[in-house]
Amino acid sequence: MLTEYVSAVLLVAGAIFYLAGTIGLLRFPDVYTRLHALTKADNLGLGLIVIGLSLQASSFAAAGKLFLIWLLVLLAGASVSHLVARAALHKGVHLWKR
Amino acid sequence: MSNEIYNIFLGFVVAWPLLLTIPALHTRLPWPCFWAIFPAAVLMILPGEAFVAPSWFLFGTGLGVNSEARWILAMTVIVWSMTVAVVKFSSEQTYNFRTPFFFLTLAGNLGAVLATDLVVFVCASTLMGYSFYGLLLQRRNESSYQAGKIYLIFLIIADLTLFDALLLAAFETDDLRFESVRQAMTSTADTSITYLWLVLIGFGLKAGVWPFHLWLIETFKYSSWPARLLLGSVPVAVGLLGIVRWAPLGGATYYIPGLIYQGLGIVALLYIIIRAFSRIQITEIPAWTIVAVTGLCNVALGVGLAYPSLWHKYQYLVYPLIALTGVFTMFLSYGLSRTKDESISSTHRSSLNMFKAWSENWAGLMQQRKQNIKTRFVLLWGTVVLKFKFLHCFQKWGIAPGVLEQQLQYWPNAITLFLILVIVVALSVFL
Amino acid sequence: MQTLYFALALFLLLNLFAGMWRILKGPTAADRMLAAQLFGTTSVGVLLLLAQASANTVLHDVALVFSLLAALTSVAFVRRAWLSKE
Amino acid sequence: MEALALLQDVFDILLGFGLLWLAWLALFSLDLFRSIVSFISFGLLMAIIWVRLDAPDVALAEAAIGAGLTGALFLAAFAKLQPASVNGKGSSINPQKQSSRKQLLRWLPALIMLWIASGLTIAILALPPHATGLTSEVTSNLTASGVSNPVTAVLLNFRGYDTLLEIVVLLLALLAVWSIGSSVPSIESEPGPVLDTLSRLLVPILIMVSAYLLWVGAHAPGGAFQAGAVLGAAGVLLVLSGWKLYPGLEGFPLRLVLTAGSITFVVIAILTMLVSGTFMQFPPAQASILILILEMVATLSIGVTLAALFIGSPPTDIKKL
Amino acid sequence: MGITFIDFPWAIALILLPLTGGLSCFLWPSVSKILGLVTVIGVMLSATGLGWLVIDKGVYHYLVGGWGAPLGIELYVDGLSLLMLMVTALVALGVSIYSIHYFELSYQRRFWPLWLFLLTALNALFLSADIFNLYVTLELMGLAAVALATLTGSHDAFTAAMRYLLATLLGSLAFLFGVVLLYHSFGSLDIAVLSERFESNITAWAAFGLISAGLVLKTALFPMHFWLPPAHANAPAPVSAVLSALVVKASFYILLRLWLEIFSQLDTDVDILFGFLGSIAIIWGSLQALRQTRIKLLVAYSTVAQVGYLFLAFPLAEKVGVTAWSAAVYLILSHALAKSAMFLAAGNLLRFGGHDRIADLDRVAQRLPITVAAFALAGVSIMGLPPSGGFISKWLLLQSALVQSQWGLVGVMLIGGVLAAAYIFKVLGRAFTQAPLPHEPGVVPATMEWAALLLAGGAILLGFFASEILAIIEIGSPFGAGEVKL
Amino acid sequence: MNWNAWIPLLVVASSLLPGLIIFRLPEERVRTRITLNLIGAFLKLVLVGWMLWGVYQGQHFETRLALLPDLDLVLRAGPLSLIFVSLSTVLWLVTTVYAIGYLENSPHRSRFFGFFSLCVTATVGIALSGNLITFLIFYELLTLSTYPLIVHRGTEEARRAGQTYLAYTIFGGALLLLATVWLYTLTGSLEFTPRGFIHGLGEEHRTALIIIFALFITGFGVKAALVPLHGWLPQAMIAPAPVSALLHAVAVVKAGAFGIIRVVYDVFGIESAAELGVMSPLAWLAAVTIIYGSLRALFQNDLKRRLAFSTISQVSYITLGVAIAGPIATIGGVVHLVHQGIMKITLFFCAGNLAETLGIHKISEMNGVGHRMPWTMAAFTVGALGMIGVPPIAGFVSKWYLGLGALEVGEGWVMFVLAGSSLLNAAYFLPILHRIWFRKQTAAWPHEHNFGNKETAWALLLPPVVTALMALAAGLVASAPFSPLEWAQLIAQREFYQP
Amino acid sequence: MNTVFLYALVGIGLFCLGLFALIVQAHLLRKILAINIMGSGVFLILVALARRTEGGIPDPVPHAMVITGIVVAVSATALALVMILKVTESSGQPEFPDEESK
Repeated sequence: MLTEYVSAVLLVAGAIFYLAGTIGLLRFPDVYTRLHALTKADNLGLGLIVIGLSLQASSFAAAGKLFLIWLLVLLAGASVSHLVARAALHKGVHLWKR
Repeated sequence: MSNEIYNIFLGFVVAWPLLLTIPALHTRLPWPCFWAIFPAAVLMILPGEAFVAPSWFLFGTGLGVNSEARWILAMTVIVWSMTVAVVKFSSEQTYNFRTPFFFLTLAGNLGAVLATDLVVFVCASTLMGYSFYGLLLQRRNESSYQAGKIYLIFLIIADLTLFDALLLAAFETDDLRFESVRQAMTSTADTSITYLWLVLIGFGLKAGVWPFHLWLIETFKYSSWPARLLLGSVPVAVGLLGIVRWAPLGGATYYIPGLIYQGLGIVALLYIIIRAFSRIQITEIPAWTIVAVTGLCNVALGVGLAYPSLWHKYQYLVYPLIALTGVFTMFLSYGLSRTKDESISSTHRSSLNMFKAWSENWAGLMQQRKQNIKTRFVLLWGTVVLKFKFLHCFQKWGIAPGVLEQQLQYWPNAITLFLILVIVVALSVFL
Repeated sequence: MQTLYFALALFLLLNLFAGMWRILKGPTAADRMLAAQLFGTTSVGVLLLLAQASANTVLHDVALVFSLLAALTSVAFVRRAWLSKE
Repeated sequence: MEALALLQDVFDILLGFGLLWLAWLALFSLDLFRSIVSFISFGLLMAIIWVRLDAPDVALAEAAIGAGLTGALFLAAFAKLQPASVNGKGSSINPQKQSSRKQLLRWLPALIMLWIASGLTIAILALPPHATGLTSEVTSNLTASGVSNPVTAVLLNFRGYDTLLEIVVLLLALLAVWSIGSSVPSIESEPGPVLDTLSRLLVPILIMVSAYLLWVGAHAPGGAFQAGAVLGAAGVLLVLSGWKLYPGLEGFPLRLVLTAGSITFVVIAILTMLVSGTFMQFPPAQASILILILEMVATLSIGVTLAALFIGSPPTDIKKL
Repeated sequence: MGITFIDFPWAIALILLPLTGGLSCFLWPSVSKILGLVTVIGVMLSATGLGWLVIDKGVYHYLVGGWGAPLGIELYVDGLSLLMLMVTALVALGVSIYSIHYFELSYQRRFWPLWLFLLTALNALFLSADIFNLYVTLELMGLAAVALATLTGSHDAFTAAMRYLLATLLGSLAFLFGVVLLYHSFGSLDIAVLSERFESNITAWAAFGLISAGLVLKTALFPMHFWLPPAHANAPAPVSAVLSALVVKASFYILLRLWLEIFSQLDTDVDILFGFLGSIAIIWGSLQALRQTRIKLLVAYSTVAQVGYLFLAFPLAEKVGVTAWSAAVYLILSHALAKSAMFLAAGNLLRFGGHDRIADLDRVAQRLPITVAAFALAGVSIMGLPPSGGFISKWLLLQSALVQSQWGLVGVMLIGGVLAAAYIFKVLGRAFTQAPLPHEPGVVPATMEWAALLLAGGAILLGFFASEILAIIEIGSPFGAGEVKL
Repeated sequence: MNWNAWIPLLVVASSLLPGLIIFRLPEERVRTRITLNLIGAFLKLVLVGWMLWGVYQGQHFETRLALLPDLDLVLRAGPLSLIFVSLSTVLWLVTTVYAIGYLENSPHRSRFFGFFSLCVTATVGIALSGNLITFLIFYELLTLSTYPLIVHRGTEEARRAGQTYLAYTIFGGALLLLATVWLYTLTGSLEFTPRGFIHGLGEEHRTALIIIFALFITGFGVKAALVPLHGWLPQAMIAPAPVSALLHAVAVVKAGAFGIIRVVYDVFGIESAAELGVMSPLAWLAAVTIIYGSLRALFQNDLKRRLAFSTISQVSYITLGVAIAGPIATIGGVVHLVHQGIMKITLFFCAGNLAETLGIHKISEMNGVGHRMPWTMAAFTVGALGMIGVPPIAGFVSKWYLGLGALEVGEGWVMFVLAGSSLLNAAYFLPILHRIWFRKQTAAWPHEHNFGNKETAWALLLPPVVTALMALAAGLVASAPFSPLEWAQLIAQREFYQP
Repeated sequence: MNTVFLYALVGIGLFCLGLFALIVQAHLLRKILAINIMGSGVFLILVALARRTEGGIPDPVPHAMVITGIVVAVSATALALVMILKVTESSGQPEFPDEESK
């Protein structure tokens, strides 16, 4: 029962991080800052959800798969962020200045 | 002489000049001329009657010679021999080049004389008529051509008329020999009147009976003199012979036609007298004489038609009369034709011109008229289009399919149509 | 509990649609691509929640493929679409 | 449970409308790039919908092909289109032209479309709410098919003939693409260390996942297509990271790999015909192993074909012929 | 195994042979020409074998995978499909012989695999008795056709092929939608099962609409023909031949098959619509053909017109089903042979003159007598003049129209025939004229000339074997039994 | 065993096979080509002679091949067939000889002779066909095989003439097809039967039958050049002379006329057709054509065009004879089929000789040509006079029977038509004769070829002379056994008198 | 079972939306997108309706059909994209030339 609650809390937290990422994506002024927001959703949002779900996983393997997904998303997210940022710089997208 | 050989000889008389035509086509020798007449002359003096009618020939018709025909045959031989002699011994060698026509005319003439039935008569007289055209034109100048043309037109009309008469006869009887036709015609009154008129007009045209004499005068004036010698016998005498042979004389009473024919003959005589006193030229005299003679013959024939009994009484005179006419006119022509007079009176010129305008230019006139109509139509359309501008689109309708097709190629249009199809399919299912 | 999963999935979905505004807005292609990236990540989340809700672990495989291929389009974008002159 | 049902319904409705909205964006955005991104998102959403519809096999295929590969294809094409347009108008259609286009041409199709939509709606709604289709037939024959995943059974056994043709379609598309040949060279630059690392890490994983999907396909969602798509994704990733096929392999070996799926299919089909007398009739005992062999080779072929399709231009070996 | 000659699975061979051939050509491009020829000859033999089998034993069923109707896929051969297969094989043979010398080496390698896959698709399509399988074959056929249509590599060809691709994809999708609706209404994909379970309801109607529309689009019935003329005119000659002769017919075949087997139970007036559109297609296509200045476009528009004739059978079949349908099938056969011959001949002319402008044909009648003969003979069939296959079909069509006093259709057929003569002789007339300055002609290999003549001769010969062929059509009575005797 | 069943087919094949072989002969193999042509022609002659003899003795010659399930391809030799077959066979032989001479050293001879043979094949097929569908097949084949001959010269003008020809004939063919199919749907039979096969149809089909008849007449009328449909014929004069000769005398126009004969006699039957009330319109149409064609001919300066319009006029005599619907008129119509053929081919040969030897195409250039080419022109004269109907040439016999036939059934107006037409014929032929024989040569011949001391080549001279003699003979010995007239009488007897 | 019909209707929506775009959009890439979306619509209907089974397990045959369909679609798309490039290359516009001229 406790696991359920913990997991629920984690899931909700994850969802909130997603929300944060989305708000960031919408509100932040330029590509680079938006990248930052995006990673919040990738890393923490999905991370928390994965943890929350793995608490309820039926087997170790299933949980492992969940983590694998998370790792992959992390990897992809990080690399893509880097690539996009590099490409943006390369193309001369200006940094946001207040 | 056995009958067989006699019969064959009969055919040979006609065929011989025809056969001679073939060598004459290339060579221009006058030599066979006498030889061409020779069999006919022999036939003339051979006694007895002959008759030949091979079943395969034409419609099973034939030739024959009897005492009546012998008169005419004699005339023919005489006239032709005279002509040949004149041609042969004249110094004017230019006349010799028409030998084929000479032979053909001769053959036709002989055929017509020896014919025992309508078909052979028609065949032979047509052959004679057309080839005589060749003899008429020996002078080869424009006036002779004109005259020849008039002759030809009369000839054609005459032939057509006779053709119709022939058909009428054939319609009435299967046997087209002169005797049976005459009998058949006397028995059917209404056809026979038509037939009679056709015959009278047809041969009237051929023989130059007044009022169909125009061609006779013209051709006589403009043809060469050997042809003039033949004129009296070839078309005229044969034409008269035709009337005698064809017309149902001595059968039924044709009172009114007979009366008319007599009248015509008298009018002809009167007319010629008036002409003779007015402005006739010396070269035309034989021609007018021929017309006068035919007029006389007409009176006689008219009498015969109106009073069959009279005809029966004097019928034996007819053939010698015709023969005499031919010979007489020949001599007349011969005597007068040595005077060379080419001049043409002004009245004749004008009448000739009128004829020319009618006979030759009408085709041209038609053509011109057609052109006019065409131009007018184009102009009319032009004005209409100018008046109503919207008609322009009709002139451009030809490009419409192209534009439409372009529209169809346009993707949105095409697919929209496609969808409409879907809807229509579905709708038609619903309805 | 299932209700919670669904509610969260719904929430994430709404989130996702909100993120779509960035796709609409741009202004650069990179921004749109980032939104798509978020879209992918969020979808993974949604899928995982749905898997949990329907107790169907097969969906993890779907999520796995999602996460693997999410990178692919971005890489394609960076390497192809965005390198060309605009 | 009321709330749950309500939530589910809301979720479905939201998904549906989101999908429509994305489709609208993809089709009618003024910016072409936005359209493509919307389309990629559309694919992702579509996959979720497949999940909602209890079609995980389809979801897998959609995720791999619809969302991943198709998106990459569009992006690459989009990129190549830019230099190809002579007047450099760029991605978007000139809005002026759009507005100048006759209005009729817009609203008439729209009306028609409404009509069709309503007609089809009526037609769909008229369907009975319950229908079993071929479920019972599939289930009852499942044991004889050699696999326990019904979708795989249908794909490779019951309707294996379709699948054979479909692999040929894929190969044919590649042949066509090669035949047409793309003369626009894709712009390549140094991949950079991060991408390099990414591909080094990701490609093996992708291959492993592909193998996993292939294996799992026999009894659970997955199978040759999904596996092949993932493998293809690996190939695409390799291509994107600047990796090139060893020139010696570009000729016959490559073609052999490309055709291997079809060839194996044909060979096995003929073998089955020789054994059982009927074309593609797998003997139940050997069915599973045969299907596995088939799937393995097909996966390889599909993967390579998809990657080749992404590259677009024929290998030099073909090109120079 | 005890497989005798007659028991040999010819139907399977018809699918596998070209498939394997295509794969082999792709694997060993340097010998693709030989491989291709061998394959096509094999296909020809298989078609003959199948024909023998079917004529001998009647309708042929084959359960692929041994599963049978609702679950698996069935192959089904009756007279109708048999004839389609045979004519496909024949046209394929002609086209293949022609292609040996038509393509340059690099194009040979592209052409053969695509062509053999197209042949696979066609054979599979005619053999199939499963609507989803039909969809797959349709797609296979469509993609192969589009790919082949681009082989000339010209700008026009690509634009045309693009349009063609979109049209064919759209058509397939509409068809698929119909398949979906049918499946979900009646729970089967097999045509025979469907026809048993079919009942007229709103979903069936929608399916019918979608399927008809999709197939009509693919068959290029007016006004859906927009894609056809440019695509067929800009493709290489052998490809144009196949496209016009077979590919267009394949979709019509499906339409016919489904109409007869399934949708005959719907009470519709669509047949009248089809007849109407077909009539317009005849007139429109012929007029357009008459307007063209290029031979290949002319021939392509002629296909538009001829497709119109096919659709005339729909309204006519109401009372005299068998006659009208036989006429349509006969027209398919004769048109396939004639039109392919015509395109091949046009290809020869193009190669000879370096262009295909009709006005500058420069005495080809003398230089390429065989080609012109092929064109003329094919033209005879297209015009529907005796003695040719076209004549027989026109005869039957007219007969069925007259029996029902369908005067409008009668008029259209006659006008169509006259217009066809007009456009064909527009070309032939020019073939005899001489340009003032003869140019340097291209060399046309004899095989190319004779291939065209072979096909054209086939079209003419069809006119002499009508009773035999009509008997074959009746095998399995695809048009339903019981016919009002004329 | 039964050879008689194969002879009609052999007759057809005897020109088809040489034709097909000739197509593939190289241009320079003149000798082979000539041999092939002549062998074919003689073989056909022998076979036709055999059939003539056989039919005379009451044998049956019939080839029957299956075409459609209920329709056969039937070739059958009856009296009517034979009269046309004999005509085309004899004239083919003559024309072949002529064409060999005419086309000497001209290009594309293989093609020419190939199509020439096909053309004759088609004509013979038309003549022998025993039912409507066979007729239709050969009829269209004729259209197709004549086209290359018309455009043979390859000039733009020729092409246009060819297009016109096709526009007309294809249109006509379409109507024929319609009529045939329609008739088939009504009667279920297409077999030519003496006195027709439509008796059984009830009164309700009356309108349909009238329309069918009109369609048939329109369809055949195109080739027979009935008046509003004659436009192609003068244009087709652009073809080489042997082609024009064949076109006018034997093949095309005759096919049309023969079609009308067939339809009236063997499809509808005289009685049924008369009951339908379609005969007098047909007769009027023919009459109008006769007069119109003659009138148009008057205006032509081009010799071949004048002859063409003459053909328009003359061929309608055949139609007229049929339409008068009496036994005697039938004889006239049928016999004119042959007579017109012989005479017209003579005229065209002569026109060809003029063109080939002296380069003369216009009538205005013909002054005095009779001295340069007496034999040719003699033949021409015979032909022309025959056309006018001058006795005793063949044309006279036809007109004779036509006129009699008209009188027999009380259609007196026909006499005027005949007379008018003869007059017009004379009006356009006699000036030509006048020019040839009596005018002096006014200018040098446009394009003279030298043939030594001969007027022209033997191969060119012989055919017209032979046909002219034939025309003469046909008239002179009209009542001989096996003459055209005798055959025509046989046909009329079969149509009218036999039970 | 409202979900079934909901998604089926969404499928219809997609189909029609795609069709509409196919008509009105000139850009070839959009036409291809439209075809893809139409295809998705049809697949959606196919799969959605497959869930009408009572036992809970959806009908697997449509799933297999959709997978086949997806592969066909991706093949067609790849081909179409290459062809767009070719068309654009030669005409300078990723549109049909005649529509360009409008």
